[in-house]
Amino acid sequence: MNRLKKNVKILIYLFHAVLLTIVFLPLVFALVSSFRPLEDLYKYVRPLTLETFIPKNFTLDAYKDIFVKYRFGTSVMNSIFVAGVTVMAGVVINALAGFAFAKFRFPCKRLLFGIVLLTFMVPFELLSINLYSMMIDFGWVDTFLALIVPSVPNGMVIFLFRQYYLGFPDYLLETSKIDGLNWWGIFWRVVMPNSKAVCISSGLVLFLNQWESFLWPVLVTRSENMQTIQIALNSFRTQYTKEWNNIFAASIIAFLIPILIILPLQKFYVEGITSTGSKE
Amino acid sequence: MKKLLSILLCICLTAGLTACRKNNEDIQEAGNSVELNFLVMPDIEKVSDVFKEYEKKIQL
Amino acid sequence: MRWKRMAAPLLFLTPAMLGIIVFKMVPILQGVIDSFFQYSFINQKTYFSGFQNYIDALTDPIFLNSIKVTMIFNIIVNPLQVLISFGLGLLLMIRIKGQTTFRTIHLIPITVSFTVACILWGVLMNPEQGLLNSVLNLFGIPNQQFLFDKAQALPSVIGIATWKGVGYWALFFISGLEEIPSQLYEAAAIDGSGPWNTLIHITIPQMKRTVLFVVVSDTISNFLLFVPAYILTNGGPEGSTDFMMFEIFKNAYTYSNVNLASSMIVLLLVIMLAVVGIESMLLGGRDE
Amino acid sequence: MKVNVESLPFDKMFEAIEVRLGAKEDSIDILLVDAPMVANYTAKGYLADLYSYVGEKSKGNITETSLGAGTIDGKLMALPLNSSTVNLYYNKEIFKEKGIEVPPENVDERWTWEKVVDVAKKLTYEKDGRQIYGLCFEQIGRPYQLLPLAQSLGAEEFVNKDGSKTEGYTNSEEMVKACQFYYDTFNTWNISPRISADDAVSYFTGGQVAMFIGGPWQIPSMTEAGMDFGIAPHPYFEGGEVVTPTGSWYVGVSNYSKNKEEAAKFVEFITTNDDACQMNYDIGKNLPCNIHVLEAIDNDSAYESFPDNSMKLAVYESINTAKARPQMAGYAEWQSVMEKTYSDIMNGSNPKEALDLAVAEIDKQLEKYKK
Repeated sequence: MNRLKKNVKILIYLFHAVLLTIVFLPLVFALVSSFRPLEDLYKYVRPLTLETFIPKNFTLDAYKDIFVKYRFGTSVMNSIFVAGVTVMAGVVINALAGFAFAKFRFPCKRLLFGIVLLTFMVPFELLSINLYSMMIDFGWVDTFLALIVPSVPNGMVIFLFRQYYLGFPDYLLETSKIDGLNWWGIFWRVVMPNSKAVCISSGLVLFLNQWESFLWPVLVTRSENMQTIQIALNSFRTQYTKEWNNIFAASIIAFLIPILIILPLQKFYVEGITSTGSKE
Repeated sequence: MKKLLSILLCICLTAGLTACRKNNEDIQEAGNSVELNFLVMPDIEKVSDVFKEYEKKIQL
Repeated sequence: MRWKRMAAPLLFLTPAMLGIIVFKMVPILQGVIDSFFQYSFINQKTYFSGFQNYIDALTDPIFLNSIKVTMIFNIIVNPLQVLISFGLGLLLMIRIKGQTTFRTIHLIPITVSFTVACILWGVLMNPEQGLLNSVLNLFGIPNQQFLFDKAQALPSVIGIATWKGVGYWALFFISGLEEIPSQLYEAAAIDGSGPWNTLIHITIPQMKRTVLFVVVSDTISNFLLFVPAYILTNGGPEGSTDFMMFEIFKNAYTYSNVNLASSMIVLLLVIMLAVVGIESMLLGGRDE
Repeated sequence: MKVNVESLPFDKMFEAIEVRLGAKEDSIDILLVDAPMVANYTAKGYLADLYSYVGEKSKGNITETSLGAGTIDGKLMALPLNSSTVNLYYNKEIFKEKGIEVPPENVDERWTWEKVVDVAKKLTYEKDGRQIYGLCFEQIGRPYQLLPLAQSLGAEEFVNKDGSKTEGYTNSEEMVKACQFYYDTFNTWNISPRISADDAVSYFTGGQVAMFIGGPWQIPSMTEAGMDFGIAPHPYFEGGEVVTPTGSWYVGVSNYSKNKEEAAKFVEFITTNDDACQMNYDIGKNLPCNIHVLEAIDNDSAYESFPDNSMKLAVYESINTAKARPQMAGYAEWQSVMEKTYSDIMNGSNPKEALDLAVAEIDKQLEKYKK
């Protein structure tokens, strides 16, 4: 596989180059347009010149505008806070359930796991109508509770943990049981410290689900200071015009933050995710 | 693991606190004066000074 | 002492399962129940209406069109995405300089939310002065209408969904490929089989379970596509991108007809599970 | 007493009302109601009857037509915040460059649509890589802007008497002719850009459009862009009636509000009190419904100078040529389907077929109001 002939190697690099331009085309255009005043947005697009990709009158108005005028900073903080708490609470609660499904024997286990699989299959959008009226009855609308609590229990993450714990060595559990630890102690002292990879990957799944959610925050947030990032992104407009440069500036920030989190943890993320695929 | 646990605890605490603070903020404020929520769009928001006028007028 | 043995599982399970039951099962069951009722605007009362909602939905030409659009979309996009991400996975397996950077770059679309992807591609695909048209002009292709043209709207949405999804599914294929024992390849090399039939006889059979998982998960997410219609096309020229999920959202929130929307949700679920069932039969069936 | 203002973008606000009031939530006390939606929200039980809270004197302060549009079956459901009109704005530089005389400002020499199209064809050309268009509507695809085309051709009603059937009305012969005109501007004569309503005004202020059919609320963005622009009356069809869009935003009290009394008093103040209306006009520059403010504009010399003289034209249009959009229980569904139909026609669908499809879908949606 590695002694490739010269022209095959060139072909592969060419192929990679094409794929990279496709991936980067929208992102670069957004980055460049976020440094341009609104009127220049479409000015340099046709004909395609170098100017299309290098902003002529470079301004930071867009970034200043969104953080000062639209208080975009609060939306970013809201999203980070909501995603952070969801990850923390989600990892612990779903890990416990995953471990129980992997290691314990208890009545109607297949039924409960069937429910977990069903909710893993039935996506969020399908139950948002009734869940929304439930939030009204609980009185949680326009509070962090509505944004966080319903998305903490997650079928897929329980499934991820179960997959991982199926392969967890039993002798480790036996030895700590002999040392007199009860299950709770075993879980915290023995199991969790050794499941760093799956915790990180399911943490990233929870983070991304929460970070990218759009329909649910639209329903349950009311006041401006409760807005999450995806909603703020869509609200930079008056009745008559869309402020595209602000939208681009916010989009850049909206996808930079998850990248900065995923890239360093890329190995764990890939490992954790793909374990669901192969070892089913 | 202790570290992870403690971070988690304080995060959940702050979440609970902000949620309660927000709720009782509304309760105690509604206690003394009526609060009206007006749903508008940006172009009508421009004339919100007119709404302030009314607040002053009522206080008199 | 039976209680002692039950304490641990109970303690471990309750938080998550309680959450799943309350926040997932209850709304699903409520939705199914809602779909058998109707609300009368005249006397402001809700009354049992049997399968009337389902009959209304299945006789509504707009909803039938949205089923057709969703099915066409899935029949094209699922195999297309699986093939491309499988090809991308193979490409990223070839050990060349910069292989890891290429792999990382293909992670980026995963972190770009669907909302942002639609907003950006929407501007790029602007027929009047989008960047995409000026790129096409370089190759002499005249301006295309993309989302504004009845025939091109759905392919454009397929393009956006593929741009966003392919990197994610390629991850699964890469990990599956990495787990194929290398002896198989060495044996094939000794027999002198070329790269093509190595692919057919060794790589693909080994990957059956990963392919099944990717196809099923991809189908589920593609059935629930909602953001492109909501942000970009509003159902597209002449309903050409009017996905079922968008039709459900419109009925629930614009026409405030929650009962009809609930019956549509149940229909969507039934169709989706049927398609997923067929896929697992087709792909899973040939297990040894 | 404190008024919290929650601001949402245009279409998100419509959605929030459907979502929250549909779920009988009390987080909204006062809401903006688009003129033709008054009947729709009343049918869905979203609005409280203001009759017992609003005094006779206050009701006397506002014009007859605007008060009427807020009353459904004798119940006062909403009060008008301001009215609106639409004019023809034109880019003087483009006209000068092509040496064509500009549209006259006087209402008696109002241009017909046929004349506008003829001029627009001459003003559609490519200029250093950018396409200049002769004509562009501001609210592309929205009934507020496009119904007057059919009304100018003689269309009277868009729905039957009890608001339950649009067959034969919304796809009437005049409506098909008007939509054929709308179709031609994009597909046959290619004098209008195929863009969304959100981008329309930035096209005009960016110097890419010669004639712009829009509202006076856009004047601030034109002056900000430093444009050399003029104003002329809204066109009409040759031999047809002169009809301009009207009706703007009403204010209503939510039926689920916990403090209806205070909310109604607040609505009464901002919509009928003379000083409040004057202040609202000074800031927002929207056409007022308050009679005293309208009279002040008429005889106040400050409104002679450009661009404020557009307000005189606005007052004239609102009294003589304005025609409101149809009042019916299912207006939300009607508008949503019509917006989709107009956008399909812009993208090339045959007007007659598109309208027949629209009528079928609307009538199916209207059934739920009869059960």
